[in-house]
Amino acid sequence: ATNGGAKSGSGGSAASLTLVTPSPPTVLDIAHGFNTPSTLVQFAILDTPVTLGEDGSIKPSLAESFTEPKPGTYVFKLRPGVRFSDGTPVTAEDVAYSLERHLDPELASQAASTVITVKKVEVTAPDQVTVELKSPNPTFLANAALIWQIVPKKLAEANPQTLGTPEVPTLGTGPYKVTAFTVDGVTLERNDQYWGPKATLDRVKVTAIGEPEAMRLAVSSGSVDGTTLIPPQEARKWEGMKGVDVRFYPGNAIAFLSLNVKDKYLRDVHVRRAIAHAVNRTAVQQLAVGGKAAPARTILPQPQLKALYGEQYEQVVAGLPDYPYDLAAAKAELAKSAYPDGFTLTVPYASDDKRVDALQAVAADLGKIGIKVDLKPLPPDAARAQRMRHQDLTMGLSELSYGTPDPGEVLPDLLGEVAAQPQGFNFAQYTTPEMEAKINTMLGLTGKARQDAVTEIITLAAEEQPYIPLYYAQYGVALNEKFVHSIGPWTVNAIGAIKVR
Amino acid sequence: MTADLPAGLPADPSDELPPGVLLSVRGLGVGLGGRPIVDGVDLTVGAGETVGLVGESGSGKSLTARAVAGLLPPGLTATGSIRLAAPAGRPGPPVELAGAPERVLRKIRGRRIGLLMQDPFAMLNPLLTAGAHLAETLPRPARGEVTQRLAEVGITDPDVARRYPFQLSGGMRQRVAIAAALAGDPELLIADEPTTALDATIQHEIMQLLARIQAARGMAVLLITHDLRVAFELCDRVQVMYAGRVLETGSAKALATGPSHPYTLGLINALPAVERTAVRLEGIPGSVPRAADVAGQCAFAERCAQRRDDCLTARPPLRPAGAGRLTACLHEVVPRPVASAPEGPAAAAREPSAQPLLLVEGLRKQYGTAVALAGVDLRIEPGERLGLVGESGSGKTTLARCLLGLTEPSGGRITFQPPGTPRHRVVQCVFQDPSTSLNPAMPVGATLAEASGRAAPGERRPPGELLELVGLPAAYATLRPHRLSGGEKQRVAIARALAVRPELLICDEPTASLDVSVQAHILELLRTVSAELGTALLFVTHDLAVVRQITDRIVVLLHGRVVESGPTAAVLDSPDHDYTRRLVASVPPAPALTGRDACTS
Amino acid sequence: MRAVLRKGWGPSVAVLALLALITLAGPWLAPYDPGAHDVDLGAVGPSAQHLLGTDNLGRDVLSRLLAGTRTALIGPVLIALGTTLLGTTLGLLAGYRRGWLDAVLMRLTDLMFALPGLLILIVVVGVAGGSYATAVLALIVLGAPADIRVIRSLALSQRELAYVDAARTLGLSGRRIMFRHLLPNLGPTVTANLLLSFVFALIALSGLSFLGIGLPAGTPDWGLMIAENRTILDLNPWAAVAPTLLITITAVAATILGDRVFERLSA
Amino acid sequence: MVFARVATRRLGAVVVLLLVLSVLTYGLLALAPGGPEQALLGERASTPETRAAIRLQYHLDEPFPVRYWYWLSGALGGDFGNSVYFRQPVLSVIGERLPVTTTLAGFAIVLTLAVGIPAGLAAGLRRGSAIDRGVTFGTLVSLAFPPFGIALILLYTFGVALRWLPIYGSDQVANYVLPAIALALGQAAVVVRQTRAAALDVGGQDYVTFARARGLSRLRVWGSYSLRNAALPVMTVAGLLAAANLTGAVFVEQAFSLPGLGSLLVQAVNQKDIPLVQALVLLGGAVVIAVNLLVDLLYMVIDPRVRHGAAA
Ligand SMILES: Nc1ncnc2c1ncn2[C@@H]1O[C@H](COP(=O)(O)OP(=O)(O)OP(=O)(O)O)[C@@H](O)[C@H]1O
Ligand SMILES: Nc1ncnc2c1ncn2[C@@H]1O[C@H](COP(=O)(O)OP(=O)(O)OP(=O)(O)O)[C@@H](O)[C@H]1O
Ligand SMILES: [Mg+2]
Ligand SMILES: [Mg+2]
Repeated sequence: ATNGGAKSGSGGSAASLTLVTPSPPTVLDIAHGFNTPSTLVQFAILDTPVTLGEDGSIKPSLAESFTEPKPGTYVFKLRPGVRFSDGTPVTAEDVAYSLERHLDPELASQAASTVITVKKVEVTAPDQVTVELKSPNPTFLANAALIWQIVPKKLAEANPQTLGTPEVPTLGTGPYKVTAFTVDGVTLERNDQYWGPKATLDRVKVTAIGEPEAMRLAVSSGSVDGTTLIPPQEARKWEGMKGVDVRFYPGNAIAFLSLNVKDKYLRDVHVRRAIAHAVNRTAVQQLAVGGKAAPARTILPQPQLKALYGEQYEQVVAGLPDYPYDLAAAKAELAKSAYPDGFTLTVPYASDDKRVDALQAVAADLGKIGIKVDLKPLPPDAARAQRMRHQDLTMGLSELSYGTPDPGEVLPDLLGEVAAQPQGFNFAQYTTPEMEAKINTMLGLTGKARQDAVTEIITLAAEEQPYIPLYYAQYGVALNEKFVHSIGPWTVNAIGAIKVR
Repeated sequence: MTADLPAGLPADPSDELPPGVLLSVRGLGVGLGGRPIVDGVDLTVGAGETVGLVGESGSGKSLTARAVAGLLPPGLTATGSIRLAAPAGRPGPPVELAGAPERVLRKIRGRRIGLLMQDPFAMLNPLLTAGAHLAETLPRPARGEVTQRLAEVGITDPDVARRYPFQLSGGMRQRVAIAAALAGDPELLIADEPTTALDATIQHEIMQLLARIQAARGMAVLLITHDLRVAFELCDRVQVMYAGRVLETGSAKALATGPSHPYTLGLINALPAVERTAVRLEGIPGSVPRAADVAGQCAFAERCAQRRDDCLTARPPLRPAGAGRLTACLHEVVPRPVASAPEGPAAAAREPSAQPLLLVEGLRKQYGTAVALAGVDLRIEPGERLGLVGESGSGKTTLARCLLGLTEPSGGRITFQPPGTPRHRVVQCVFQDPSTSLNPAMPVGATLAEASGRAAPGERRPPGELLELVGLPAAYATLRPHRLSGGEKQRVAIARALAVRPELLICDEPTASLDVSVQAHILELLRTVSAELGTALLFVTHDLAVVRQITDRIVVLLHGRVVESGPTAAVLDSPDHDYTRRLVASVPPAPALTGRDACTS
Repeated sequence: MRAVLRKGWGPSVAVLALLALITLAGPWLAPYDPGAHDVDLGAVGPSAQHLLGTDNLGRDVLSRLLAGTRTALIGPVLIALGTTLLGTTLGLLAGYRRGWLDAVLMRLTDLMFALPGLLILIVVVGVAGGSYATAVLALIVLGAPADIRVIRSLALSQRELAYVDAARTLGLSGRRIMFRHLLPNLGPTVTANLLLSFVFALIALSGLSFLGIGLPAGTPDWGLMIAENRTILDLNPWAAVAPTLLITITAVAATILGDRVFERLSA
Repeated sequence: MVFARVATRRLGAVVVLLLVLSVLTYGLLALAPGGPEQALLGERASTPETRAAIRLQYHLDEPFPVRYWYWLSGALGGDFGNSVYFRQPVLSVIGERLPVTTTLAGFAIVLTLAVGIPAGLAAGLRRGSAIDRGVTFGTLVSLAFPPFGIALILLYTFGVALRWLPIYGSDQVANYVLPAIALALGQAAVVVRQTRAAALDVGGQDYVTFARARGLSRLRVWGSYSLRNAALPVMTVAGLLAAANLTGAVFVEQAFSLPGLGSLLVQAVNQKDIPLVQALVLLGGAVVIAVNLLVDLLYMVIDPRVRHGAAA
């Protein structure tokens, strides 16, 4: 594709695609580039032993097959004859090292916390790698599908901190290989060494346009072919563009307001319920993601609910305690609390947070029931660091997205005891022995028992309201009509899901 | 020599100029948006003739000159006729310059009419060498003649051509400018006060140089000056301007000895002479009006001692007043010869006393390696009037500033009597430039009140009284300085200095930038107040004629050293030191009115 | 246009006076509470109810503009006053007293001039908590050196004039000479500096808001309104265009006034 | 050699200045809340071991002077460290983006001068004319218009509505046209004002009148008198503008998504990428100094007073 030349369209060969991202890919190694633009490219060039199927199920990929001989131990049989894009064969050592490296604190891998349960990774045969977990973990395989990117051991060992930067290009076994990585973006070409079906596009370029409006204009004018990352706040403007196919799919994500139960005021459950009544979810989702969302009543992402309960998930949700938008009810709830006349809450936020409009709407509604919210902007890094340190937590708007269909990640993340420690996601600091026990039991269950255990947990969470579920965001893909795609909630390799029409 | 030209006759309607006439200006007006500044000026310059244009500041001399060169400042417009005779050797009709397109004017400028301006410091491009100025002006075939051209203006050092203006002294710059103005060999050189910014001795040299070149080339010169003595010495004919019009014209000699306009007479009377001390210096009262305000009357009437009723009813035309002379006065002029003071005991130096008011011993001042004062000894008796003369850079101002405490001396001793009095009650100063010596943001009254507050408690005088002391109405107290004329500002400055009743008043060239008639007023004022209040004067100047009028004793400074001192009359009449002699020689003689018979009727 | 330039004076004063009035009375003039939102309404163009339409949260743009006048102008006014006060005082001291103070100040301004200003501003304000007060302080410190230089060089040249010598000859104190004699004569420049600093600060602060540094979200402020409302240019362009125009008009008026005041006072 | 002497005399001052600048920046970044940890960890949960390893690796627990010393000794050896966010040597991160910024700066300054000087001269030499009033009003407005506003308007008009020019990218000359115009508009206004004032000043000088009085051609009066003398103050301003552009035209780079030093700085500040910010600030200081030196040297070439003053 041309790089935004005045002439429109991607010109020349149609098997060439230019995708645009809101910020540039940084490092093509998940250890240091665990961010959306970077992983978009990583999944196209780096293979994983297993991957996710269209329904979210685990499927073999670089591993020909895998078994779980006993709970918490996995054996992966590698596909023979796989080569890196430079022609060197992939060994079991490469595969084992590619997972093991994330355990090394020296590497400071951004994916380290996802493999925290891994005990050891061994080459048990020339074509076999065995992973042993400290305890059984239903999310291990799903995480492995994302972060166990196969890289050459020699290269990764020699350049622990710089692998995947323009200085030390990474090598992969995926359908594409990197041919250029500059400030202008990353250029990929088809990897002819790829073991699977050959990629249909000859060339893919991924480039960044920071201004959302400029990004939209670039797509609508045909200077670029599209994006898989429509900025949610701008979603409204993307529809109805000529020659561009825009589609939204439900994300495996949940947006919520966290209420720190250790806070002087928020510790009162009536206060939390009052707030829940006072939040206008329609408004919030309108402002946060341009209405491209479904209202949420519980803290589990929609695809996970579906995966767990099947189609009857809606009934389960309907049975949960509900707090509809109702200021009178909110006032009544607040009257039951220790602070019937309201109070003032200081809410820090990152100055670059695009969801600040939604926060403002929440603040305005809370104002109406007597809770004054002071929004306090902080430099983005300071805001995030502070939040991860669980410092000055009060109320916060978060959106967490997950890669796995199993609720075994979300629930401990939001309600578990470990996650209530600094660096965990339990921003509500909500942890009780009862809840902790329920979660631990649930993790070991399967089938209907598991469903019931989860129902119990989310019911309790709904009663206590440490988190006010807000919405399930939908993610948008815009592509020039010359292309078609099959990107959905479980798509790992989005670039691989795009084809010429 | 050319006094028989039909100078200043009514405009010649025919196309031809009379033979011998190079430039003929008729009815020239210069206006600013309809308001006349120069009004109906006639001017004739013959080939090879030197014509002087004199008059007080603001009378329109420069604008007349610039109108002739077609170089009026933006916004000003010229009317009337300016005709230049066809080039010598190529007879033809004269060229009309008024309203001529820039293309025509550019051919004339430099090659037929040269213009030399007042300030040699501003006239040269700071980024070009002296040689480059010449080379770019010389006609193409003569580009190599830079050295010869510089030699013509008395610069023999070939190195000067490579120097930049900032590396040249004022005199050198003016020489380079003259060479540049003459590079195109013009037939007429307009020199607008070419020496005002220079030292007395240098002034003299430059004037002599101009006269020499003029004679050698047979070039016509229109010399603009406010110094009547210079005009009378160098010019064939002199034309007196006032408030944008011509009041009198005639041969230099005739005008000098018998002016036929009261204004000319007034100017001559105000001139101090180096040869004698006047009993009373008489300036013309009042100040120059704006041309627009006196359109229908005699412009000088307001200030004229001989005014009659008819002076105010119509504008007097220029009427012939003898051979080659014209005057715009309806009446006969009554000259009053100036009385010379006898060189009596009054002006004699006082005996040195045991208790001088000021004693300066071995005063030295250095700026880096430059020595401004190289050991000066000086004493001033109470009530004495001491003159301090010397060329530019000789250290006069430095000495004065050391006495005032404005500059820290590098060595030597300054003692005032009686010891212990704060310095500001002993010595005060009147500075050179009236335009900056008053705080523009303060009303005159506030300035005076502030000064008077510094006097000893019993001697504080209200501003009104101080103003009256220097001959200004008390109502001036409410005015801000920009409303005052130069002379008035200098009077206020004197009042401010006198407000603290100092024992010694230092005057650093207080009249250097004033017109003669205003200068006369100020000098007279200083003489009277010093006599009345018994204040001693230290009068710094480089004008020997002025120093003669006002001091008892003089000290001549050269390169930071006293080279001569003694009673004023004695030193000026028979100078000892070579430098003093040169200084005296450079002062043009003052005109001596011959009395009633000089005035033709 | 001709009238604005030739006279300039009248319209400029009128504009600034009007703004000053709004600054004082803004909250009472606003037809709506500038914070009152109506998300269901959302961003809509001008109508009889909302003369300049509404923003994303359904807030009345006109009311926010009026209320925002205060935030938008108080910072620049403070910066202008601070810069001018600091610059004038230090410049006068350096220029009149000379000596070590002058030497130190000159080295310091040299240093400041060698700083990449915008860069420093972003680093300081971006890092040190991003508060509005930091931005104001940083802009005062960054703006002062230019004023110090200008005032110092003027003080140096005024100091050479005879009236200062006369004041010194009268034995007046340095302070009196500086503030009673020199300062009034620097009036035109000081006033021009004041207005220039104001314009500079107005634009710099709005730029910071644009980068998301400075004021908390939701504060009615012109710069912030531009930044926030540029996403709804398609729905209600006035929400972003109106504050842009206001900034421009204010800056033009202040610049013209500065030029005119300078001309008039120094005439 | 006069030039060389001036340049070497400056060098000492430059070293001191850069040192002071580096201490200040480093201190500010080190003492501010937040830190590179978060950038290193991404926005994800992390293990205590990882965090400890990072703190050790980046000396985050050592006292400020020690950390500064690590940085300084590296910098003196030419190693400015690695960018925290980009995981590359700071110098190569900057090196990659430098061409974008220099191209934009060069383009903009050429445009600025090419428009600003003639317009300023035209206005100054015809004071009060229609041209003067038009130019003056134009400068007022473009000075007063917020810079990012200009960028967005240009983007819409020429990139979207008219489609004359590309709206993103950084590898073709055409990519720089709109950003350069956006940048030059406000700057040209500054140059116009300065040129106009200089032309007014020079136009009233005796030497120009004297030059005309000598019948010099219009070209010569313009070139070697008006233009050359007016050039001096204009040069100073042009230098300041060029320096500002070279240190990163933040707003324009942001608006046009140009990967230059300005947007890099904003990003680095947000990530608290200390080595990167530090290097960018120092580079900025060095650029300003270098440009000032260049202007001074040019002054010496043009103005003999400066040249000889320096020689004395
Ligand atoms: N550019 C100008 N615009 C408006 N008025 C002017 C201009 N130049 C001169 N004048 C006015 O015209 C009058 C005559 O000025 P001109 O310079 O011709 O006087 P002059 O006789 O040469 O005086 P001086 O001896 O001080 O040089 C003065 O009152 C002056 O204020
Ligand atoms: N502030 C200063 N710094 C350096 N040199 C100075 C300073 N003031 C005066 N000078 C030098 O000291 C010498 C004496 O200067 P001063 O002003 O006393 O002369 P002057 O006799 O008053 O001359 P003029 O007649 O031109 O007023 C000159 O060479 C001058 O250049
Ligand atoms: Mg004159
Ligand atoms: Mg002197």
